[in-house]
Amino acid sequence: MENYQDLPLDLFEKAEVNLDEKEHIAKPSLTAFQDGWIRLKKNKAAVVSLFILILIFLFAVFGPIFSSYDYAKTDYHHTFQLPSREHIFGTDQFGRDQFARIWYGTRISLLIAFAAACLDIFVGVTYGAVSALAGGKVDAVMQRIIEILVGIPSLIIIILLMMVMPAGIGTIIIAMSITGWVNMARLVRAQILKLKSQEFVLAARILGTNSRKIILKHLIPNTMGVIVINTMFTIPSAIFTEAFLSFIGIGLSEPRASLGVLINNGYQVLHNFPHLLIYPAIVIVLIMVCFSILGDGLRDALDPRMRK
Amino acid sequence: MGKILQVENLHVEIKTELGRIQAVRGVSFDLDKKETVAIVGESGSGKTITVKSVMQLLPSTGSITEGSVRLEGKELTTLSEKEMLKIRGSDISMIFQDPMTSLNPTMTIGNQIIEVLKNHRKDLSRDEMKRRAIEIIDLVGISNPETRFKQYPHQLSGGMRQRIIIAIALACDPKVLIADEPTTALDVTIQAQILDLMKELQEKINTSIIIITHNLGVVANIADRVYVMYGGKIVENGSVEDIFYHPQHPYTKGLLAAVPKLHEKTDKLFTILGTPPDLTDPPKGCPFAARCSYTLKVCRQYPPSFTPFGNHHESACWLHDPRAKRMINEVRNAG
Amino acid sequence: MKKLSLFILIISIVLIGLTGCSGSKESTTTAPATVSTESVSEPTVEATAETEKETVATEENVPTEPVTSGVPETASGTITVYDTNEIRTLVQWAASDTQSFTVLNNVFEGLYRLGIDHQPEPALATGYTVSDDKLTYTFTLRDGIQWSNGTPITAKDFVFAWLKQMGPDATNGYSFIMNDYIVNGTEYNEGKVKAEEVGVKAIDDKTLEVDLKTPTPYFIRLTTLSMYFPLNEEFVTSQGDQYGVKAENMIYSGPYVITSYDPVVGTTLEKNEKYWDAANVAVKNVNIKIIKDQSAALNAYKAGELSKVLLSSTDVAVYKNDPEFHSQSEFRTTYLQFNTTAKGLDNVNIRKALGYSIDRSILADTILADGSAAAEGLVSFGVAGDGTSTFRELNGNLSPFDPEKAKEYWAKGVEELGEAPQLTLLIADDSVTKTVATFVQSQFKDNLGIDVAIDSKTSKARNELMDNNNYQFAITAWGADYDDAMTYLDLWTNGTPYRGNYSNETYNKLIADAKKETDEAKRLTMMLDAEKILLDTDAVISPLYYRGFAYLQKSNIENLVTHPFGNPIEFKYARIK
Amino acid sequence: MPDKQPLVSVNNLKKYFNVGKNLTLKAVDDVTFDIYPGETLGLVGESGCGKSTLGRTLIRLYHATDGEIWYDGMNLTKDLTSRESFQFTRRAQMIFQDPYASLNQRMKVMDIIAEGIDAHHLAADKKEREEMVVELLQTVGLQREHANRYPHEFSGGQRQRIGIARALAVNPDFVIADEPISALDVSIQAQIVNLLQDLQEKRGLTYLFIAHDLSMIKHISDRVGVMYLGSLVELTTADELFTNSLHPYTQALLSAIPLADPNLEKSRKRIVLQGSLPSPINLGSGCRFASRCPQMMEICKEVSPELIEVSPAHFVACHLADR
Amino acid sequence: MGKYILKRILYLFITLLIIITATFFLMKRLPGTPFDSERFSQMPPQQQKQLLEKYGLDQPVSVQYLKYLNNLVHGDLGVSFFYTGRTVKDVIFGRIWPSVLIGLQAVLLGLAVGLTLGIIAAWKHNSGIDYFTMVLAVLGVSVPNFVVAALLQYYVGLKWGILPVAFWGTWAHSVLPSIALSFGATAMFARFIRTEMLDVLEQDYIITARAKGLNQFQVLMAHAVRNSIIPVVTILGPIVVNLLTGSLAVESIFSVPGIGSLFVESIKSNDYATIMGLTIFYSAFYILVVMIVDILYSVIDPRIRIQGNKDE
Repeated sequence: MENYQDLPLDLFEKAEVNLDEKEHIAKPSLTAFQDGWIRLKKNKAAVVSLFILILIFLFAVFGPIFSSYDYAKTDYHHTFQLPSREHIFGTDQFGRDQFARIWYGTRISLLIAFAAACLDIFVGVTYGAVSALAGGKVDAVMQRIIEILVGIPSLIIIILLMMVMPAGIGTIIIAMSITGWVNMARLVRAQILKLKSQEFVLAARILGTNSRKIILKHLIPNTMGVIVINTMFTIPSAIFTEAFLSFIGIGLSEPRASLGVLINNGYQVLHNFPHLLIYPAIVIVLIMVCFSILGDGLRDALDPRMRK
Repeated sequence: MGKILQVENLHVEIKTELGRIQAVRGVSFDLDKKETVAIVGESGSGKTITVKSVMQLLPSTGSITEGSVRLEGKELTTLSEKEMLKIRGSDISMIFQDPMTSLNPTMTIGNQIIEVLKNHRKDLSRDEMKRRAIEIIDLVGISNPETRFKQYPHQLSGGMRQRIIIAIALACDPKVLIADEPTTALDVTIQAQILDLMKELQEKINTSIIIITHNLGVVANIADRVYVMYGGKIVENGSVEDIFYHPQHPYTKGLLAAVPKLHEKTDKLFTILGTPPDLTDPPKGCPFAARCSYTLKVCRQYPPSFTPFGNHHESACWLHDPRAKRMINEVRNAG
Repeated sequence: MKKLSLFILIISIVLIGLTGCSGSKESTTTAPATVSTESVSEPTVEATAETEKETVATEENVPTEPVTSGVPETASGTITVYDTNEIRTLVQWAASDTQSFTVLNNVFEGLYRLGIDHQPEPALATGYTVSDDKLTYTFTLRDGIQWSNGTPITAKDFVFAWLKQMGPDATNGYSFIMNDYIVNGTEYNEGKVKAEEVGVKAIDDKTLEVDLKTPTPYFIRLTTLSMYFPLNEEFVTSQGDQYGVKAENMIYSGPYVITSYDPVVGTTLEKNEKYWDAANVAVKNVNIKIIKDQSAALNAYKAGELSKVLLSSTDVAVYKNDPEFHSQSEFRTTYLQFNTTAKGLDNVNIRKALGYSIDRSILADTILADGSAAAEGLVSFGVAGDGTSTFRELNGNLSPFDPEKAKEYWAKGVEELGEAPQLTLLIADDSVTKTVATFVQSQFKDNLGIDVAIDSKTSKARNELMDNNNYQFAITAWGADYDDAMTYLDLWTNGTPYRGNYSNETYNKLIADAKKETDEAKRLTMMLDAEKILLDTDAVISPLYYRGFAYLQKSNIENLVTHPFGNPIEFKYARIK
Repeated sequence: MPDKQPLVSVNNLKKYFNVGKNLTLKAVDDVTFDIYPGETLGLVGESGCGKSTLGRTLIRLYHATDGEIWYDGMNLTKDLTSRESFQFTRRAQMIFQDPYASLNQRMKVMDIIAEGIDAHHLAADKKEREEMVVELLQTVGLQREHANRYPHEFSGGQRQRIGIARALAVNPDFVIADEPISALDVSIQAQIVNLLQDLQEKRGLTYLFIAHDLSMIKHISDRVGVMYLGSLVELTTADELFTNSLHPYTQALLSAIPLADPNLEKSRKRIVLQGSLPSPINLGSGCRFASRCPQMMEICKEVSPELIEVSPAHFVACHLADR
Repeated sequence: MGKYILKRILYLFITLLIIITATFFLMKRLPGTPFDSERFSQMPPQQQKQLLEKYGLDQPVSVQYLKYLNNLVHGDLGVSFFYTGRTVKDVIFGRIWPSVLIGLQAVLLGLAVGLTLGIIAAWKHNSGIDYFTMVLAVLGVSVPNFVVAALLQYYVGLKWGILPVAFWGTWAHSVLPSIALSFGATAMFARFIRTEMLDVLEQDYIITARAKGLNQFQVLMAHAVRNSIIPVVTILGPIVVNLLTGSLAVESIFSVPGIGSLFVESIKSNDYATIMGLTIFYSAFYILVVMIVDILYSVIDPRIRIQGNKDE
């Protein structure tokens, strides 16, 4: 310990006390999302995933433009080319540039996934919110309906629908959304039910805030986290389902490609030309891994429990 | 000797996302045989971390950076985990704040008691353990111990669960019982029962108790000596009478003044303005300086050392320094 | 009456490949030319591709003396082949798929059986006599023939089985294969006459008499088919609806008996010691596995678990020079069927433009690359012509690739129509057809600059759309029943939506006259002219390729015969070196 | 005080919850009391005694099962028109227990406090709104700079003050403080209590102060009601209650509070209650306290005692007092 | 409890009825007939009629539906169109065992590997094995199982020749499909239990247990594992159903004659009876397993077990 005997006497004068200082908050002000973003940034894996996803997204949008080959352009003199300088990912059975096809396929897969996710959000959030807000018998009936829907093995319905409806992207999206929204609806309902009895919502009611404002200002903003996180898991699962449908042969028709179609085609020639399976597989795995890690990261970042 | 537990200059750090929290910053205290010592402080003052350090039960993010903990002269901080296992639950026991979460919900009451016995009383047979467990359940004042033995925690009320937790803690007649806010989560009437039970059992088992609480009433009820903690440091300690009737530290005084008295008419409560310090970046000087009504310039720069006030009563405040006399006079004039 | 199904059956066989032959492409021109009888059955498209692959393998190289005398001391060894589809049934009046036929042919036997050279040879019958009007056949059964449980095989067993096939119980859709020929067959099926009045009678245990409606020179060939196999009434009746469900619910008349049967796993066969010609059956055990995945099959072949495996086009490139490599092409034409009443395709110039725009050699050599050949006309290579030249040689290439002409015709067609038509190609969703469609689509794009959509449907859905005249053009395929161009050409005479609603009086007259014509040369000229009208003048169809297949077979197996038609694969003659 | 007109008058109020088939949780059962303008009525009881439910029923968050609540001549238990109930939201406000859950994390303090201002259109423009908020902030001891921050940046005591500012924004007459200090540290509790007292003086507020901490209740309240298992067992002035309590439960409760005075603690005698609180579901007839009452009589098991005025302004529901 | 089960069973039937109805009418919209199209359309009309009558397909769909329901009530699922002459029951039961075998093996493998990894990962939080488990978990849910299956087949089966790949036969044939199938489940279990464990390890009763002087292992086994495993039961239901009812892709890659592939086949061949039979089987199995898991959960977890009679 220091020797305090030598401290100058003037230190023993009363200090200036600014009362306001006692209430001062030193940290910079942050919104919930800013705060979440800062947390997310600390999660390196999630940031890398986000970066890769953006990269994949850019490639999906612009990749085919940069490629000097059209995804559907055949070249029967250069079929089954191994990866080379001309064709970075090689060519397929029809001499089509696999690089162009993979990014085109990624675009289609992402399109399907995003569309399915949007449908899920739209239907699921509406359903869940209505159910939670209406409460009582309406809620009970809506919950019974969900219970029954959950009991239906979705693959059965998807496959049947795919067979009955005309082939195409729209059909795939509708088929996948037919049961996909249930999870979202459940999560949103649970969240809103929880929020409904939270003290800040009660306070708003007591203050005479009308229902519309309560929904817009209190309920929805506080449900966003759940919606965003769930969407992060819906998108990869939609990509997965699409790939699966294509793999069992009821997906898109040629020359359209999705990652699933490419994987299926690649699988047929796996023995001799593994690159035709491996590249699209890598892309799909990357997308899934990144969404999964990003979803986890977002959950950690946005979870109110983590905030203090 | 006589001291059963001695903690000296304990420093504990906890790593968090927001940085390292210097939760405990040079805490020293001791405990006599059959004595009850209370550590009083607000949330975040470091009292729980202090006793968890004694048990070597810090979370994985926490570590003792300095200081010593001695149980009957034996240094605990350097013990291996294996040796520590023998001490926990046997020489030192601990009970926690929330009886609703402190018991394993999927294990019967009986098995949770027997578990301790199995670890520390290897001489007992299975039947003896069971008999002993039932005996302990009975001891903590729960009726139908045989039935309770087979029940799960959720089948008991909060008060009963806290009794069970005490039963577990006392199953091996520990030398030291550490009780971390044992009554905070309980209703007033139950709180009184638990406090009485603890005192009663202390008599029977001859154990020493460290009780952590922010409730001054509980302190007054059960403690022999009191340590007041603020901002990771002990600011004052002394016998319960000294602390309640002759408090020296402004924080202790403020705390006592902030509590309404049941038998006195107070017009306005004394308030301590502001909020406790952020221990990721602890103040250089006295931790209380920012909220103290008598802050001196020195308070903000140098930590005060203890000034003794008679028998085992000391307080760490610059106001006790002779050089602060002018200030004290000012205070007297004001008060 | 349309009796297409024999075709399916025959096709199935043809496309299996001719294991007996060496596998060069050239040999295919002669190999299947075995059916010279005139079948009245009408060929139709074959939509379920990929269902008829069978292969053979051996696990061990158990040396067996090459059999020349046909008297091996003991049968030994195992042959393992695979099917790409389930063996759906073993009940012969319910069986309609190649997988079932394969098994039935090897565990049963009819009056006649196809030999190594694919010609009918006496089997349970020792021979037959035919009346002067060629309408009554009398078969004499072999002495001492018996079922695998020891019961003698008698003429009554044939009568029972045939009546079953002719009657309402038959669910395989093959009743026509008897009813069209045998007196009162159709009437019996419709319940108008009693069993006694049907033209099949057991004179005694050893003699079977059959009365035909018209002279049918290929009738003997029909008796090798599984529908004509005998069944023991007493046994079949005693089993009730359990007959054919399990191996132990059956008795057998053929060279093998079934030891286990699981529709999805496969069957195992063991030599039938009660078989009259058991002495000539050299391979003791036969396994027929179900492997749906081509690469899995190749894996198994390489692992020695199969010794014959079909190759995909990418595999061909790798194994082309392997000594175990063989390939063949078949009497089977895959073509574009235009719907002549569909909007846009009702214009002949548009149809011609589409036909001229396809480079079929790329399709055959680069895309399929499995022994298939670029089509030059409807009638495939090797089908008989005038005796010295084949039909194809005589009529030349009627579907040439000419992008310039294609563009000309397209421009002309568009001008006539007033606008470029939006086209959709209807296909079945199997992978080969998809590949072909993708190729055709890219050719249209490259050579005509048009985007054609592909609508891929299950084969059922595709057929329904075609039957309902609900398509523009489609990829279909069809294979020969017998070695004569007529088997192809008389299809487009009935004007059904399935055949593109094609009706041309000149064409119909040519075909009708050819059927009556007795002068071979005149008849041939008529048929040559008809094909030209069909392909060139009217462009109702546009042939794409003649299917072939490539396979690997372990070199120690010989005489594993696959017939060009009838019941596809024959284990009876197989030998393991 | 009794000669004044009560601001709030609660008559035989009941609030039951259905918790399952044939299971009724009688959270509030036949409670009668008045609250006079400008006074603080303390409501005390152990957890689960229905005091919070009572508060929420008063502020119309719950619909009363039976009984009446009169507020300044307005019957709140009748179906109010939407206009009436909207107007009521300006007159009565609530302060909540959990300083973390009572503020919307996604809103800035400015908007949280202005919620009532917005709902009732009390500010003419944005500037006025801002000024009102800042004034409110200063009223509760916070500053202008705090308006643009989010709740999670504040400590528990600060948040509680924001909650108070929010309630004050609509300038209510009556404030229900539902355990406003129980989640706070001792040194912070005093801040809030003093603030509430100041506000009462300055604005003439009427409080219903709900708490389980008897000493704090005594400090802040003019009169105190003691609840046990959904019913009011004793109601009198704070001083009377602590010097002359009549109900055995009140007595036990008083004797159980640990006092911050070691000598007193060591000398005083406790009335120890047996067992713990019974479940409030499907209670039988008779006094609810009978099972734990040290002075239980036969009648207690049969008849539920009425709340009667045994001496001026001293109400007790106990057969012992009913002579 | 009994009442609860009864209620669940009632729901089961309602759900089933809805599924049956939806599937039935949806299925009837599949193009074509269940008979081989070419042969059927070439049959003489009289024979077509015979065939349609034989299977009752000549009647209006609503009548067929009611008849089907009636037969169903009597336990009759009808006769397969594709496997001529076989009852749907036979067909399904003929294909169920391969699916169940690989499914069960996959579940067990997933549980064994997943739980072990997850527990160790949580125990050694932030250690190498934790990171390894997390990587595996992310990959497991990210790599489509048909890609796993294809690669396993290619490398393990073909390149290294360790296990047979081609057809269904001995137990050895079930190993690779089981592994391919278990990959996702393993990851899910590992991830789930790890999260649960980390959560449980933060609980007060864990500190209580440590304060008793229990060593790490005892704390882990007696307190942490048990409390973390209970919630695993909740995700077990859907996983078990998915695995036991087979994965189409894995089944087709490894030529497993399971009911996953049967389902697609039956749809493609318009095998009405089999489609219905399988749908009912799938759904009933699914709902039943979920129900059993729910009940199991309440049996395992003492907190829920008592709920029923807590208020008496």
